Amino acid sequence: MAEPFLELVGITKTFPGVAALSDVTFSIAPGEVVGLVGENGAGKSTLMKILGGVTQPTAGELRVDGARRDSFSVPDAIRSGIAFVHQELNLFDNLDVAANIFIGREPLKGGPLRLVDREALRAQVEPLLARLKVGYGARTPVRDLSIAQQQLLEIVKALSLRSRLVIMDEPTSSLTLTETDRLMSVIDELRADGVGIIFISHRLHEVERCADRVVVLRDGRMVGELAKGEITHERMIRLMIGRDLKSLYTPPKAPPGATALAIDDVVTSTYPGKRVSLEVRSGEILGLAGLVGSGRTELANAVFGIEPLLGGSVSLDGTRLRIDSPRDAIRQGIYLAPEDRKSFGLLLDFPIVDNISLPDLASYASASLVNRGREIENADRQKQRLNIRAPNVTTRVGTLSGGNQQKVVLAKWLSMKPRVIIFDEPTRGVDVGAKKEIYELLRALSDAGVAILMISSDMEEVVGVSDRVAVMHEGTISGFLRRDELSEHSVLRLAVGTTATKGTA
Amino acid sequence: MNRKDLGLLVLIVVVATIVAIRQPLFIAPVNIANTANLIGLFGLFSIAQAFVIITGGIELSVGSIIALLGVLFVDLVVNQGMPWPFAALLMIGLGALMGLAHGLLITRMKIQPFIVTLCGLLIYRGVARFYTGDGTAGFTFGASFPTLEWLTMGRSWGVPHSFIAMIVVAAVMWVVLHRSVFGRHLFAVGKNEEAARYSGIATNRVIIAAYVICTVLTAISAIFFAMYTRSISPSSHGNFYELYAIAAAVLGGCSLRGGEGSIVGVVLGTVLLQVLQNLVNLLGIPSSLNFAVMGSVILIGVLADQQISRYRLRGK
Amino acid sequence: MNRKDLGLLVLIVVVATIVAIRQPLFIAPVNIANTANLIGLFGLFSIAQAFVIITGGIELSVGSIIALLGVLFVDLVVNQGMPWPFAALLMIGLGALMGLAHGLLITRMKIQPFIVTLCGLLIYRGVARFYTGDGTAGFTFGASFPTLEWLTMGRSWGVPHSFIAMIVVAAVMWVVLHRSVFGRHLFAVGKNEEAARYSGIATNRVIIAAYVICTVLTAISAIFFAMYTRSISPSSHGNFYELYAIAAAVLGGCSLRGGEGSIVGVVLGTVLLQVLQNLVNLLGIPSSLNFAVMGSVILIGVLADQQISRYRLRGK
Amino acid sequence: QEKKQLAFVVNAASDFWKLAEAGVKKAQAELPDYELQFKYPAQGTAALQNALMDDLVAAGTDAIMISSVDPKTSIDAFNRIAAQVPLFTTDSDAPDSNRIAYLGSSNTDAGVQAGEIAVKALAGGGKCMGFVGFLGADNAKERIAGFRQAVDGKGIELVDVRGDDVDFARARSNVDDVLAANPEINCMVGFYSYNPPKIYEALQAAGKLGQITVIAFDEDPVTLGAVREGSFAGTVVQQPFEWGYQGMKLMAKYLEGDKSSIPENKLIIVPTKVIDKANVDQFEADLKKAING
Ligand SMILES: Nc1ncnc2c1ncn2[C@@H]1O[C@H](COP(=O)(O)OP(=O)(O)OP(=O)(O)O)[C@@H](O)[C@H]1O
Ligand SMILES: Nc1ncnc2c1ncn2[C@@H]1O[C@H](COP(=O)(O)OP(=O)(O)OP(=O)(O)O)[C@@H](O)[C@H]1O
Ligand SMILES: [Mg+2]
Ligand SMILES: [Mg+2]
Repeated sequence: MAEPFLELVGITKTFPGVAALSDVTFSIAPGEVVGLVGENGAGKSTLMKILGGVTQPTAGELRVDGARRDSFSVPDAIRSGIAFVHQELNLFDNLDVAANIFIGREPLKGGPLRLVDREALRAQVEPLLARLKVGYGARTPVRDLSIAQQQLLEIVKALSLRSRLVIMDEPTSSLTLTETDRLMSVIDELRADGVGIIFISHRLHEVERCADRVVVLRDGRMVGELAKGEITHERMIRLMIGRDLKSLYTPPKAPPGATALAIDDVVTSTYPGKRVSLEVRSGEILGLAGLVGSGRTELANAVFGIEPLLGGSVSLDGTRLRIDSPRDAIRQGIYLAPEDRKSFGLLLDFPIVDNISLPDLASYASASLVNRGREIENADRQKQRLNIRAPNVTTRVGTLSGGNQQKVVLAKWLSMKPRVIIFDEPTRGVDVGAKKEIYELLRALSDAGVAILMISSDMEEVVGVSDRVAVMHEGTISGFLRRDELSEHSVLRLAVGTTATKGTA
Repeated sequence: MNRKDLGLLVLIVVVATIVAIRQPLFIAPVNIANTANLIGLFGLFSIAQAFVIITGGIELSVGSIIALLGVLFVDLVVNQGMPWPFAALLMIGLGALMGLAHGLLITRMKIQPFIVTLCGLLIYRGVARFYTGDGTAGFTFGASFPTLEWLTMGRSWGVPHSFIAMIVVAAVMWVVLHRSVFGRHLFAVGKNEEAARYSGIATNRVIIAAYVICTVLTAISAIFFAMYTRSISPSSHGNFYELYAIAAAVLGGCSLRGGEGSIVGVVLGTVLLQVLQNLVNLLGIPSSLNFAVMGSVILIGVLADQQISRYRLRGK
Repeated sequence: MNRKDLGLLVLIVVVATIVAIRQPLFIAPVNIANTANLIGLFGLFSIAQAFVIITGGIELSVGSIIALLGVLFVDLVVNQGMPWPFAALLMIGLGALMGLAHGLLITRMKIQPFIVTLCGLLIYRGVARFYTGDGTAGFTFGASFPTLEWLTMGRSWGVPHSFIAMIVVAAVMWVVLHRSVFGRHLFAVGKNEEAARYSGIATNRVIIAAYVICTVLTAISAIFFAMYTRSISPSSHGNFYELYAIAAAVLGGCSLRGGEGSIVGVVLGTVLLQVLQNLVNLLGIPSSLNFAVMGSVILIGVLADQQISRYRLRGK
Repeated sequence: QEKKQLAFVVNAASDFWKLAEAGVKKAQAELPDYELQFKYPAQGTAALQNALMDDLVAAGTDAIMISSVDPKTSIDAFNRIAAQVPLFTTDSDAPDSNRIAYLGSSNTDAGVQAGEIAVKALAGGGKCMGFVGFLGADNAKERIAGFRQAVDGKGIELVDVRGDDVDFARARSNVDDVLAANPEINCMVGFYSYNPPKIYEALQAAGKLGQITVIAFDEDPVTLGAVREGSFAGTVVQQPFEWGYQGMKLMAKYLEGDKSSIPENKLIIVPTKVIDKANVDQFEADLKKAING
């Protein structure tokens, strides 16, 4: 293997109250794909941000091509050939695709006028888009893209840099199988071209597939390294959480009950010509799978009252509901844990306790004045029950790791009386340990009689957790699968539009 | 009282001490009472503004509402002979309607608050000027409404009633903002409207309520102002008061991005601005420099606050 | 020209047609030239404002800068006998310094733009008033600067030079905003400053540049205004022009949240506001209603725009 | 044949001009062949006034009478207008422009008259504080100068004049602040029409009515009431009603070709009057008659 061109030695990073990284040493060579895994909050993103020049380490040394660099800013990183796909989306939705890809390094014309060479820009962008088969053009406004499409765009952006190192911080968290496959082949091409890649993912089979070497972080320390031949699911998990994990699926305690949520011929605005019907029974986890943009999020939003129903009806326990706003849905006991946690699920600047009590604040109040003590008491209880890792319940949610943030979203609904909970990508950006805990919670909820609709693009999750699966394709249900019919293959066939026999309804 | 409020208090005390040393009359009871009266008048609508700013909005029509409702109130009471309690209730009702209109335009029609209330600023002042035919509305000589005058401009134990009214309103609004369910929802909506909606908060209703509270308090302050000036020239009455209110709110720790603010802070912000006005007159500074002094102190105050919080952050 | 600009153009044409039918003198060359002159004067600083608004900021000191630089310019040229080209360059330099100061306070000191420029509004006007001792600065009778006058207030082929200047500035700024790298970075910074920084854009420099552009253009417009009014009473000169500029920019499609805006839109916004002022005078509407008419048309325009885009969205 | 249009443009919206408007109304009744307009600018700035005049000329107005915000420096604008239609000035003159004539009072004379009231009322000398809207405006400067000229050497001093930008709330708090901070002041002068009422209210609130000598300008009802009551030493009034009435008649005559009423010096001075306790009732009765008549 070639000489490492980028080295981090003894890196320590502390935030007020947290040591995100302590004494981490890490290096990467050209043409090497390094998988970086670890639980939520292990410090993966922080380490990468130091590499990308976004944050500066508290202590430690950074070397590029053997030369020590005392300060390392974003432009320094770009100049050194480091491209970064951030965990959070960093796109400008007021600009088009091409402008986003080349932002900060536009091709110029007009000499000192520094005008953007729009022709050259488009000429450079089109092949990149074609390479990943993203399905949109250079001039598409970014505001028209779905989250998954935006994530693909972030990847395109990093590829466009022709860099020596591409950092991918959870690039696949909202991608489905097909896009992920495409990404894998792109990674292979890059490796062949001698580009180094750092690949962070909580979907361990992806790491298994592409990594030449795996580095594991726990609590801000490097706890192990696996060479190509040693990379297996089990070993990674053992290093990450220090113990083994059993299989994902826990069967329900009792057979599912009567139909709780029924969606009949619902029409949404993106697919005005298509109708969706499905039923979720109480005590059942119904997985809802599909490709990017198949309309699952929109269906969930329509049921929850975010978007108008353009047709059809929603009923709960056989009673037809009128839902004009999330408020109406919540009153009926229908809750949604949204796909975009940070924008819609949480108030990042608020403490944990305020987030938990928000939907149901009136019940902590007498004469409309809030009883802070009762609020905190409940939040503490939920923190214990869900094992939310935070110093205390007055910690700002924005400082928590992804998995813990998702648990706060759950805590919010569990403090109330759920009848139906819709989870839209419940474990996006959540580590295996926390994932397992969340799956156990889902099962506990369903055993308590709650009907659960779980939208997921993570095939392992769909197959591993659901009691039954519905698959969407272009705005309509292309089929249902019983537990015994479930396999990645059968789900994928339906997702790409091959119709199948209807599963048990 | 949070750290920001405390910083502001310190600034006020420092400024006041310096002024009092240079001009001892600054702390003479009569001057304090005069200043308290103005703090009461301006505090009422600055508190009002804070509610809207916390939702992430802005209310630019404050000055125009004060002009329009003031003109109407004086005209109804003096010329139309309407009993003043009715007139006052009518003004408050009108104020509520304006807030409702603003809130509806902002939430249902999805027009930016800046635009809606800028139009309000223009329209209300235009209507006020048209109503008086560009003249003034005022109490004629000797016209006397003893109860009304005592209630608005009188003093009890030497404390101007406008100041007492402001303190009462501030206390009530403190509970509403910092202790009630509505207040929490207000902050949530201001921080992230979408997330608040996903949590089942009737965000539109919360926003509309904020505008109604704002204009109702402004209507009350309009009545106080009308009684204070006793005659109203609608082309200039209340000009720039919106900037004044926003300055007080922001000095007091409200963020124009929404989701932040405290009643104590806003009251202290008003106090600071009034003390500044007062010191210009008392120290014999040319009144042309009035604005310049106010601007400089706000800037210095905010800068100091900024530096101190940086320092603290680093100290940790 | 995007859809929003087109909608605005339609609104202008509709208003103008109605006025022209009711009062044919509206389209008489002399009236058009008068209006064009005012469009030129107000357009200059409205374009300036757009740059700042696109970064997600705001520049409230426009009116005060116009007053202060106007006073200085007139005084230097008339009383101090400075050659006017020097004086003009000096004003532009001063304008640039103000923008630099605002930009530095906003980016380095992290003070909200609203606060920084509100302080600017207060301080600059205070200084202007102090400078003249609250008097007026003006050209005395017979004082004659033929070249300067011809350049600023003259006409070529019947077109006022102020209008030509505005068109030239608009064209240059169109290229800067919509075609240059800087313009693109401006939009990026306005939409998401963090992400822009991650993309290696020197966000602070971009923001500072926007404020400098804004105040430099405002300085140019201050010179034009000084030559137009020929006398400047610093207590009222340019009052409320900041609201005016913001209204024009917002009417023209700028979002106060940043990241949106177009030069064509801003120019059209200015045209609409000036046509409204003009029609009030021409149609014999009581001038007290001037503001009310302006407010109502802005509101109706924005509402119509809103409804149309909704309708379109549903049509999809 | 369209009616000829005459316009009266004032400097700012205020009650003072209501009297001139009444005069214009009276003239309208006597001038059926004319259409008389009374125009307030949106704000009291020279720029808006000049734009307003441009628009009026564009809309076909035949003659304009203007009370300029800043006459000294609006001369070019005046000449531009005067080249198109006959232009008259009122309230404050621009003698160097091509205006046809000035009709109004002399602010300096009015200031002198106010000074004379002070001299009469303050036999033992005094320290006066002035209050005004715009310190920089010509009419304010002339009145202040006239006042100073009249009290010069009489043991009376005008210590300072406080401006309020026509913000009534500030006009009031300016008086309050003087009462609090300047105990040596025993005389106050309200230079703009709304200043004396604010002085009255502030004194009333402080219980100092009658202890401080007040000299007023103009005929605000409160001012007249205070004069009658004896709380004010006196007020100097102009006759805006006459400006409106005579001004319109003058312009109509001029348009008909009769230039005889334009004197050699082009100044038609409507004298200012001193109103004190002795003649206040008579004055108020006349005023009522003029407005309702
Ligand atoms: N700006 C910040 N301020 C304070 N604490 C922070 C900040 N950024 C990260 N942290 C903390 O640093 C630790 C490491 O976070 P980091 O984002 O690197 O984790 P991660 O491994 O990327 O987790 P995830 O898998 O959830 O993305 C966490 O405890 C986090 O709460
Ligand atoms: N805000 C939006 N504006 C425009 N189009 C959108 C928006 N959100 C989603 N869409 C489009 O609507 C369609 C359905 O998207 P939806 O998000 O419901 O799909 P999904 O199955 O949940 O997929 P994803 O994995 O992207 O969440 C897609 O074609 C998407 O591009
Ligand atoms: Mg991370
Ligand atoms: Mg989705």
